[in-house]
Amino acid sequence: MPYLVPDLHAVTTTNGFLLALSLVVPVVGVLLAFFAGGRHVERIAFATMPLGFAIAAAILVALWRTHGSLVYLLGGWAPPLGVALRADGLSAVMMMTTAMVICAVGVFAYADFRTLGGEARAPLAFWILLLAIWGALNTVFLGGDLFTLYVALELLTFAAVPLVCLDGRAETLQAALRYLLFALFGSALFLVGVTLLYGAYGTLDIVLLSHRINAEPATLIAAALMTAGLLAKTALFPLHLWLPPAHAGAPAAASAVLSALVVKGSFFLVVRLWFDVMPGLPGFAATQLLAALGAAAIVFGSVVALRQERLKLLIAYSTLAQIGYLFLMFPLAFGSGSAQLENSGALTAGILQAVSHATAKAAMFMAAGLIYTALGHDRITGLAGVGRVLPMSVIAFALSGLALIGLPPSGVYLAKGLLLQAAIESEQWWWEVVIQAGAFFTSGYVLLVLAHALAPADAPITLRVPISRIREAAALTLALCSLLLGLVPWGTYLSVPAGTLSNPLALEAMLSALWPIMGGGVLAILLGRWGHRLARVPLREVVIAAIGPARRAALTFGKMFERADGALRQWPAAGLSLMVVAIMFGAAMLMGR
Amino acid sequence: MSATTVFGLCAAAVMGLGLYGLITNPGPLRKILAFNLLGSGVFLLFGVVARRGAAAGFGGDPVPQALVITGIVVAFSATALAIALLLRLFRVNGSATLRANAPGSAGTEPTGG
Amino acid sequence: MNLVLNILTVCAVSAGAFFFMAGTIGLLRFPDALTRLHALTKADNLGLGLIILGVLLRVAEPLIALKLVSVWLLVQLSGAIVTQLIAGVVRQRGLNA
Amino acid sequence: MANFLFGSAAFVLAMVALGLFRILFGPTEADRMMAAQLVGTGGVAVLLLMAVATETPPIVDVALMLALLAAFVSITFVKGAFGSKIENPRRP
Amino acid sequence: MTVAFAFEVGLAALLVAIAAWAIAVRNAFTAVVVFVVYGLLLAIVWVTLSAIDLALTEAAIGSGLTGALLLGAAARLRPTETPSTAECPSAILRLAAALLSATVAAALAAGVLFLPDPTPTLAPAAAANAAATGLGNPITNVLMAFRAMDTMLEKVVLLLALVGAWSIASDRLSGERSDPRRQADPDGVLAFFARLLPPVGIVVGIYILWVGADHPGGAFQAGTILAAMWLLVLMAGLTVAPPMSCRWLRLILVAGPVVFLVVGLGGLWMGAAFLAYPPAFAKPLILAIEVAMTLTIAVTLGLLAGAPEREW
Repeated sequence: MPYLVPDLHAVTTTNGFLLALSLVVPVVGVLLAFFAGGRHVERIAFATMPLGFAIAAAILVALWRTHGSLVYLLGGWAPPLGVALRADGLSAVMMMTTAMVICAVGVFAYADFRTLGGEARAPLAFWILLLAIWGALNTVFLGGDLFTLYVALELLTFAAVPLVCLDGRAETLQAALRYLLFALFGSALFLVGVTLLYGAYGTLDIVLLSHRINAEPATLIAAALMTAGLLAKTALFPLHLWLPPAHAGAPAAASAVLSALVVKGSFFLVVRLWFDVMPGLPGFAATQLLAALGAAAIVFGSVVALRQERLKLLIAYSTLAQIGYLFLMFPLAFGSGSAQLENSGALTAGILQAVSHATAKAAMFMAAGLIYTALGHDRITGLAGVGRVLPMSVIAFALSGLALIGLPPSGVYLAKGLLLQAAIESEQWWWEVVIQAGAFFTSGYVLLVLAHALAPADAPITLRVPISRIREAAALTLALCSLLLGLVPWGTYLSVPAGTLSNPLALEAMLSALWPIMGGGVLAILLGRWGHRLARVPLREVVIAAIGPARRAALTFGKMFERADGALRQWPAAGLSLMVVAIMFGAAMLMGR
Repeated sequence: MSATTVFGLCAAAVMGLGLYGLITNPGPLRKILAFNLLGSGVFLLFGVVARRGAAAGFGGDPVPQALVITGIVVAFSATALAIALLLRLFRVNGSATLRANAPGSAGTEPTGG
Repeated sequence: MNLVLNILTVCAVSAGAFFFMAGTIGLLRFPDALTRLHALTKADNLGLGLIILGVLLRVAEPLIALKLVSVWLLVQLSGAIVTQLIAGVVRQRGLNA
Repeated sequence: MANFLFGSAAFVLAMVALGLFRILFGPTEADRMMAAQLVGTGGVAVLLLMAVATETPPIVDVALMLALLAAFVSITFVKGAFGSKIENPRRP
Repeated sequence: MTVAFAFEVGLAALLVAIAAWAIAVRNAFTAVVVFVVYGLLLAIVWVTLSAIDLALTEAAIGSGLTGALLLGAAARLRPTETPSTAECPSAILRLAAALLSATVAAALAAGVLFLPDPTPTLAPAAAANAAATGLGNPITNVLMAFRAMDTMLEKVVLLLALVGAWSIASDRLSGERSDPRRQADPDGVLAFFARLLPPVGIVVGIYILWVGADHPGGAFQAGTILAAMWLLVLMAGLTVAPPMSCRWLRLILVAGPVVFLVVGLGGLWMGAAFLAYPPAFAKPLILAIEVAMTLTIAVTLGLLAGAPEREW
């Protein structure tokens, strides 16, 4: 419920102090950890985690009891002069997700980033940056002022970038530098928009702006630039040059945070901008454009993911595809009658996708990290037998994969239902096709990995390092969370149209998930890398004769995508894409006026 | 045509130049410099907005001016972090380029652990 | 009295501006780095001194006058130091490299 | 009088701008650094002239700041000029 | 057309020309020198826009610390100066970039021209609420009271940049480490300068901090001056920066935000609001925060700007 009450004269609500605390607690953690150093760092981090989790839970409870939004005026100064923090259903849900993922990652990372003996740089930096990411995300979710949001976004970037290169190798340093520079590019565009909005309306408060804003040229330019800047930070296709190397090269715990949470920060700001600041401004064309980029990201990310040799890169490209899903909700939330974006089932679906992806992707990266640690490599064609030696990790991967495919009762299943319903109601059949096809692609790369991991080993595998059960449990917990998200009573916090959802545990619902899995199997067979695995298939000649031509055609297609990916991830091309995206959004918004 | 308009157009031009440099300059150091130019263009625009809002005996609206100070600090932090990364990359690698190793591959070998 | 001050200011500032011009011409026209350095720093410091003198005449508050004098002293000092150091670099690297 | 002071400021600024051609021509890095030093001195002069022309005393503080930091960048340059000879990157 | 207006137009044209030059020039070192000049001119522009606080900040940061940082990096990276031709984007790409950037710049220019007149402003609101803090500088009011959250977060941003730069730096290795004291000449011109200037700089820094309550100035500008003075002493080799493991160094690095948070939480505890000051003590509290922040900023900026020069 984005800011139901048009509280032009904002006042602090009861329990509003929780909002301030949710920012202060991680920041205090950062400062204390930096000062104390050494072994104290982990202790401080593990003391902060339950506290932050409790605050997020308290905010959920407080919101449930007030049925509105929580507001906190920092320093008692009301906007436009002061800065307000506001929590609505969206922010509360995202905050809870963040708290869960951070805690799980903390448990997972303890083995990797424990301080043994004297103080070491990487552990100290890791825990500080983890807490900083938490504080920055909470600020992003609660901030009611566009400039505060800008600072929070920069905080998020500065915390995320060093996480990429904690190991200090040249490749990760390069990935981190590319990430930083492109993120700065994006945030500069965001800041230009903020400037223009202040110049036009004299306030940066989201609620005040939403009341004052109208389709003036300066506003449209601001909206286009801010959207493009945020998309660059979210790594929506074709602005993804930094994401695969950064997310795949980071240590597993860091990858989990980066992929699950950090990209959601800027995604959330796109939602805030379009739904809360200027719901009437983007218009039909711009929402279609945004979702079209999302659809392209799904196809592109999935196909390139299927072609990867390494598990972590596959997961990174899958993130690219999953980011695409998040943007499919925009045209479906567009009310044709009111000509503005509405807080409807489609928005709920988008947030559900974000939550599901956050939990599932963190679990996937953790599982992949454990597999890498255990085997010493993460070549997909060399995964045979892993299912036997690391069953919990592989199950965690499988469950999070199934959750992403949309097996009931996962959050994605619920989201898919809501999106399909919105598509039918608004008569946008083409998005129905994309939504259905998306699940095929997801199951394609999930099945590819599972087929390798569950295959019998050629030779008995010995683990290089024993893997602790707690770490596997952390991954498994998040995967289970993602798979059971559909059972949460979302209606309390997000708008869910009444009576739309069939029982997710019904047989019919289960069966409906079979189609994408079968389709995904075909995609995986056609596009995946199989190494010598394919040679073991019974009746191999018959199979090869049957699928050979199709696979050759598909591979040509896949190579084309890989080549396009390589070209798009060159810096000048990505920079030009960013400009083009900004200009296209400007033009689309101008058309929709 | 007032002075604020002149500087506003000047800010737009500087931002355009910054964008161009950020896209086309091959060296990371030049990109960082271009980012600083882009940022200063944004700040200049903020300054113009502030100047236009002069009232109540102030020579400019203090809120955007304060925002620029915060923005300058953030931009400096970004520059410092980027240069630290760049110099470290140079020390480790002997070269400082942002080019992905080969088109078609992701350019990096991921690690786990 | 005011008129006299005004005339003095105009003279001092004009003379200062002239020395700035001289410094610039020196910087552009002199043949090598060391002579350019010589022309630039001397002329500029003198020019700034004259301008500050002209400005001092129009300032009533002692604190501001103090600040003006410190500005001039600081610029003198840094000019002298920087000239020495840059000359060192020039000597180390040669005049044209 | 304000007009005269502004005019002088503009003249000094123009002279500084002309001096920038030395950055263009070089040929040495030292020459370029010198031109930057000229802009520092000239900037101080312009600021002081503006301070009296607009009767805004705080501008003098800006000039003071510039004068204080005038040598800073040049010293970095000199350190860099010597330092680069001493240290070489480690190659893999 | 008055003389002042002509001056402003000339200044704007010069600024754009110099920005274009900084982008177009081939040599990285020259580009940095041009950028330093750009920063100096920008300080003058801020003065003409009646933003003295910003002029102070720009003079300190734009041409001072950022310039030094970039110059140091350019000197280090000289060996990589000639990029392979493969790295230079082709003419078509450059043309496309020029067209697209020009389009965006034109859109921005249009945005500037279409800004409403009279402009909405918060200046009256800031003036009306100035009494709550008792400070005369409206910008300090905005930074320390009305939008204190931004300022607090910005300090965390600075700290994170430092953590990031530190986390990737190499540990001190024997043999590779170059002790600046060994290279420096204690009787040289630089050492003389580094003994003479810092006392003056510290006085000016304290003055800028003090005057910031009622006139242009403040913690950030003062901190920058102190940082520059510290760097000067470091560059002259008169002292070495303490290692990051040093306890008091870390205390100073977190002091600013910690004092800020303590005062802010005090406001929450007293029943007012987080980051609210009790009216009777607003001014002393804000000054206390500013003093702590000045120290933090000075040390953080010093470490950040000096980062390329040192092994931590």
